[in-house]
Amino acid sequence: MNILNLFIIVPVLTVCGIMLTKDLKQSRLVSAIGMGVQLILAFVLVYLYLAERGAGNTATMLFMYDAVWFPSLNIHYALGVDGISVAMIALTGIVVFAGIFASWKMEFLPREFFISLIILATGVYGFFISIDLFTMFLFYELAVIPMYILIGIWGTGPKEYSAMKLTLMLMAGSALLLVGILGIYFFSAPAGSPLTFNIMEISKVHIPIEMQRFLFPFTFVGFGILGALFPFHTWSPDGHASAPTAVSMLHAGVLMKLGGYGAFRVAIFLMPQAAQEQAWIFLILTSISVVYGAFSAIVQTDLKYINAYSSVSHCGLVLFAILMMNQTAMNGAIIQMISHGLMTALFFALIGMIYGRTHTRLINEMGGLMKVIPFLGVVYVIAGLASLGLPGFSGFVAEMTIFVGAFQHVDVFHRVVTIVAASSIVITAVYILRVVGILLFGPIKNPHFLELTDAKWYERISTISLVLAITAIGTAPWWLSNMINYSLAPIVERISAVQVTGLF
Amino acid sequence: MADYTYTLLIPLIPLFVFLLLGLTGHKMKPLVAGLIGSTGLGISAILSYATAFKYFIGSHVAGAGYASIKGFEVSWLHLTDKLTIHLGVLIDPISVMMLVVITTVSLMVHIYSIGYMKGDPGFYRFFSFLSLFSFSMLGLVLATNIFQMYIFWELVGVSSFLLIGYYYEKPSAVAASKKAFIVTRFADLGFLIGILMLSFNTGTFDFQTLTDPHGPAIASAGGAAFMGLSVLTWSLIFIFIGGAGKSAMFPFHIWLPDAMEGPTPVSALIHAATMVVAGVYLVARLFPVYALGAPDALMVVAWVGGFSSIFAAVIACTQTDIKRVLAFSTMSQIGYMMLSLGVSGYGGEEGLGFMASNFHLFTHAMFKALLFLGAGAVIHAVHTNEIGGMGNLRKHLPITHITFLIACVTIAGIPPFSAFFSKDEILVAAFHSNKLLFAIEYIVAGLTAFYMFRLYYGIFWGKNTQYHHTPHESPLVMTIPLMILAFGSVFAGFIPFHALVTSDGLPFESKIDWLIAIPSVLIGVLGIVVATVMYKKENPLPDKVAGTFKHLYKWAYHKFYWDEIYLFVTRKIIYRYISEPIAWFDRHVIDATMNGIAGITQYSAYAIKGLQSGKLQQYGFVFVSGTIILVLIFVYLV
Amino acid sequence: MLNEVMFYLFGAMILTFSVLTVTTRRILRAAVYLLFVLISTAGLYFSLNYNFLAAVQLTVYAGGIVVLIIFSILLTSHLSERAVMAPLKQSIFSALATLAGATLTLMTILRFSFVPNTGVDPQLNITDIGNSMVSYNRDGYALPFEVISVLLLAAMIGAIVVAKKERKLKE
Amino acid sequence: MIQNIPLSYYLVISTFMFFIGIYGFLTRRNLITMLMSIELILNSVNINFVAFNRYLYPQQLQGHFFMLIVIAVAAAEAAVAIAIIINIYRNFKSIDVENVDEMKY
Repeated sequence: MNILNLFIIVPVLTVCGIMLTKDLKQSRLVSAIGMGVQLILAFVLVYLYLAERGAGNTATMLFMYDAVWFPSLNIHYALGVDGISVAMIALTGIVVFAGIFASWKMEFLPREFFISLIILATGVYGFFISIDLFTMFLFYELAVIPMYILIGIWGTGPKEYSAMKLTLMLMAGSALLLVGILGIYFFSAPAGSPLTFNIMEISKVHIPIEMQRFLFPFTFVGFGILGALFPFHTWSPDGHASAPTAVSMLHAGVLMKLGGYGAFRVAIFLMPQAAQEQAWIFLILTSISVVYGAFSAIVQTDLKYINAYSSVSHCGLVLFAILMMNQTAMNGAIIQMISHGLMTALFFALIGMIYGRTHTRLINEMGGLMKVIPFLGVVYVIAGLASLGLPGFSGFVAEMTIFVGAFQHVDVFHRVVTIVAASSIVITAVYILRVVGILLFGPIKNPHFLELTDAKWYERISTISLVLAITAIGTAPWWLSNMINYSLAPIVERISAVQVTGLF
Repeated sequence: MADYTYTLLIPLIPLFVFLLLGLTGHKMKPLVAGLIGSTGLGISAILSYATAFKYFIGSHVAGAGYASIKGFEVSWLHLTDKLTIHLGVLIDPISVMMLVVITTVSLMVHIYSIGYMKGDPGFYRFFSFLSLFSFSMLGLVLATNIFQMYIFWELVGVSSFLLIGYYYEKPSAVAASKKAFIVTRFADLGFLIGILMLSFNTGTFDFQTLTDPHGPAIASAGGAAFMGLSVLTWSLIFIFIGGAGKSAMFPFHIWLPDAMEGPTPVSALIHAATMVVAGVYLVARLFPVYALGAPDALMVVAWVGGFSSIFAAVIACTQTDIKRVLAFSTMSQIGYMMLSLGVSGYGGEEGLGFMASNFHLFTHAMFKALLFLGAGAVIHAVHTNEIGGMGNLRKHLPITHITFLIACVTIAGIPPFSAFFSKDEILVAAFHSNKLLFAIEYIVAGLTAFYMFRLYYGIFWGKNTQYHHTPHESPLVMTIPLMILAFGSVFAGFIPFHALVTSDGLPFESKIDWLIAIPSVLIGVLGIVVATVMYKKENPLPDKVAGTFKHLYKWAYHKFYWDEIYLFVTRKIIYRYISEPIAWFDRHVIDATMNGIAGITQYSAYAIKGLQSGKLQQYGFVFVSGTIILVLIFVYLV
Repeated sequence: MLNEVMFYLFGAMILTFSVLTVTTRRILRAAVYLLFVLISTAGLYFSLNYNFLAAVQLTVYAGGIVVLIIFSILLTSHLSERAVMAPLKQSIFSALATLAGATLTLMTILRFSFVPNTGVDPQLNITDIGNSMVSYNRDGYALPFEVISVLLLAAMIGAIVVAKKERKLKE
Repeated sequence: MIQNIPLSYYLVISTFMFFIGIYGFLTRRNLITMLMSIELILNSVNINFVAFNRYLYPQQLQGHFFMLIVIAVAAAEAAVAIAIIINIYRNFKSIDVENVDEMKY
């Protein structure tokens, strides 16, 4: 039994289990157990992976599994992981686990909620473990579609509008992506050999440069929409603001990473020449994303909007770093994905918990919460500090790796965009401290807040697991970084093997 | 070479204390928490003294100079082939000196706080933050490479943020903490860019490699030029921006006076003795690079330092909040140190300024911490910061009075108190380098003596103020640290710094240049005399003087309107003219475009749906005509 | 000769009454004209020597469907009612489309010369038709017969269900 | 016998009948008359089947059975259609096709 199959089987079993349950108590228990098992599996996978590497296994992809499921188009259910996907799977495990606990009190249609949530998680897991483009795309869709239901039914505010907007924009991304993937499929096979969707097979050949020029923007923008690439990011604030807590967590924490991961694994890895040529366009867009998101976050008044814009900024940094296309920056991008996934999930969890108590998300109506809900307050401050890149937390490691990597380019253009992107650390500090200052500190504005109670046990599990992960990466980054670096090396080698004289 | 691995414990013990108090402190009795904090720091202090003794005396071979030793180092994060972030401890003269300064002041502040913070509901929180700060600061000075320094630099910033905002229910404290963090963060961006440039060009973060006079950093001095300055110079200027931010140099000084919103022991520890001199330490740490590789950058340091010192001194003369006076005094004194570094050369006698700067840093830590703790005792007694609410306290607070007086005399540079020696060295260094800066420092020396004695008279002499309840002397737990620091202030000047802390590790001979020292003492005395005349008894003279220099007074009182400029930039420009338009743009242009696309789709859908009228005969007609046309096309035309 | 006369007669009747069916303003008359059309068609079948078909045409169409239609007319309209005619524009466009279609079809038909199979003049009797209708051999039509019977059953049930008055929900 | 009358004559008649039926379908407003138009159309098709059978394949029976099936379908269709019409009449108090356009969009 290949361990990777379990990542699909366990959620499916969990979904079946939830179907048999009757009420909230049972379904959340089943979900928690299922996702707990999944989390343990993720850690087992990390362990097994490191053990394999330690034993000297140098294959690019480990734990390969391959089964044909649509022979006439040569579509395979092909699985395999390298250090990058292992890291992303661990991230997913933690976030989903925390998400289940964050929705512990989901009174309205609990079974359906947990089922949708876990289907979403299945899609994400499947995306990270598959190495067949078509299967990857299938899981990608599987992850995106439940979002519509989750926001449309369990959301707040203008939920139908937001759900529709989010789904439509992401579907538009999928459409672009499909063009890209099919293009890769048809133009990647050398004459005489059968067409294939397998990434590892495709990476052995070179797609003709003309096709790359055409397909790269489709693929990159397709994934970029999910990664909140400027100017295709506007689904993110509305979607996040309307989504229920766990969905925001999963969406910002994990789903947006599909964009970054895909852009990296498919767009850049398979089409390096075009990537080198066109990188400058997207570098400009992403550096705008970074600064623009941060500036927008400064003036927002809704906690979720602030965080959504902050996600735009941080995810912009991910794509920015990927486009720098050297080992260090890409390593930083992966760490940033994980780090942002954890931090933003923590943020959304906290916002959900605070909202559940105060019944408002407008910061102007709140104040002095530190006094009444010290646990949540402290965790919020920790999340904030992590988000603005304080050493000891994961954000710092990620950002510094990115900036050092980005600075390895000697030309003026790259220097300028790097400095522009780096300036976001100041702006981030501004909006984070603004929120913390208004929300937690100062006098209590509403006497009704005096009766609030601090975090319950399940909320503590949810937040503490995330804080631990953030701190673990922040204080001991080397194992993660080395794991990623090992797998990055062949990819970067492939990318830098083609030196194209781009515009810059 | 001696083994210094154990120095690792010096920062780690406060870290452990921080975690212990942070996680379990709320279940402890306050006093226990305070004792745990103080004990932890005490152990660190003892280890620091032991290290200092071992380094300077114990294992030192006479005449060989002081080497820099890596006591411990691990690889933390691998970045590129060349660049790897390490964590470790670096033992060399300045780091050992800083260890002593930090642990001493921190220990005093810990003990003092047990009395000062008594009864505060967040007692354990206060001590855990103090420990966090101590950890970060110790980690900063022990950093083996510039990136480790940056890591702890940020941690120091956040501990400062937490401690300034300690009274988080007070909006002014929250605002001040935010301001401090963001202003220093902005400067840190410069620091980061500087690090990136420096490390990219030299291929290393490591201080030992960087400061090696024959190493790659200094060798790259001649590199490519941008606006007439070499890359190395630019990177060092950027790094200095970071240092200037932390050290509250002009124009990043605005956070420092506001930071006085924090509890007074915090001001003493962070905003007087340790964190604010981090900038000085940073420049000192990279001094060989500055001196040998980029003299232009060093000139920037000197001028920023010099300007800040006189700028702050002028403002200090007009402030009425005693902590703010001390804050500007701190800024002024740090300006001295910066200037001293800026005018220094490398090696031997040339490096006098370097030695003087560190010497002054050392003595300043003692007397400024003393001043702040004394001010804290005063505030503790009268519950106000305003000089107007005080007066004639010398009988109520005898110990505080004496120690405060000692500190004031010290800062005024009167022999044989410690600052006389350190300040004299600075003046000598400046005299040999740049006469204009030298003149500025003379003026600043006079102003310093003046405003310190203005403060002193305002608190302990002057008018008879009626108090709600009679002020009483602080408990022993607060006065003992005062006395210890007073002792330090008096006698620290006799430490032979020129033999211990020098730019190249080799001792040199230095003696007091009386031609410079005597006028400086006279100027100090003059300042004291003027202050005595004006402030010892209540009289109309100060108002008259203020009236004479009305505009200057007003400008200085408003800190030359720098706060307002910053407010203008942040509130108006960044908030109103950048952020809000961007947010508006996002909602009304980008999002509207997306919604517009959706709208167009919907509109076309409505337009097309008109065809679907529900009129059966219309469908029939279209069907028939369509069939006819298709038949026509496929049977006859094709 | 007689055949020819009959053909032209029935052809003329079919066309005339067809036109009348779709143009008369009285709805009941339209039904009667339709009846005439159907009967004339049956006459055509007779002239083709297909007696069985003509009989079926008469019984099912003329006897069954037309009666059904007349019943429904009586149920839904008043006899004095004059049907509302379509607006002129609609009529003209419909006529144009119809004419175009007719022209096109006629052109197609007339351009093609059919070669009639003149060799045999079959004498069909009802037994043969009945046998092949229920036979399941190669030329048998048992399956279509079954299918059509099921369809009729379904239509019958469906018609009943649809036409049935809905029971009031609150009784 | 029948040879005197060409096959095309039957086809011409059925064509005219067919298009008259279509014209009726397109212009009559009364649902029942529209139904009758459809009967005309079906009937014209029947004529074609029968004529083709008689002229081209006289020894076979396909045309017969097609015609029978069409009649059956026509009967079924008429039954259902009239049921629907009656239902519509009940709901709209009219069987004018212009009024029955609720099913749009």
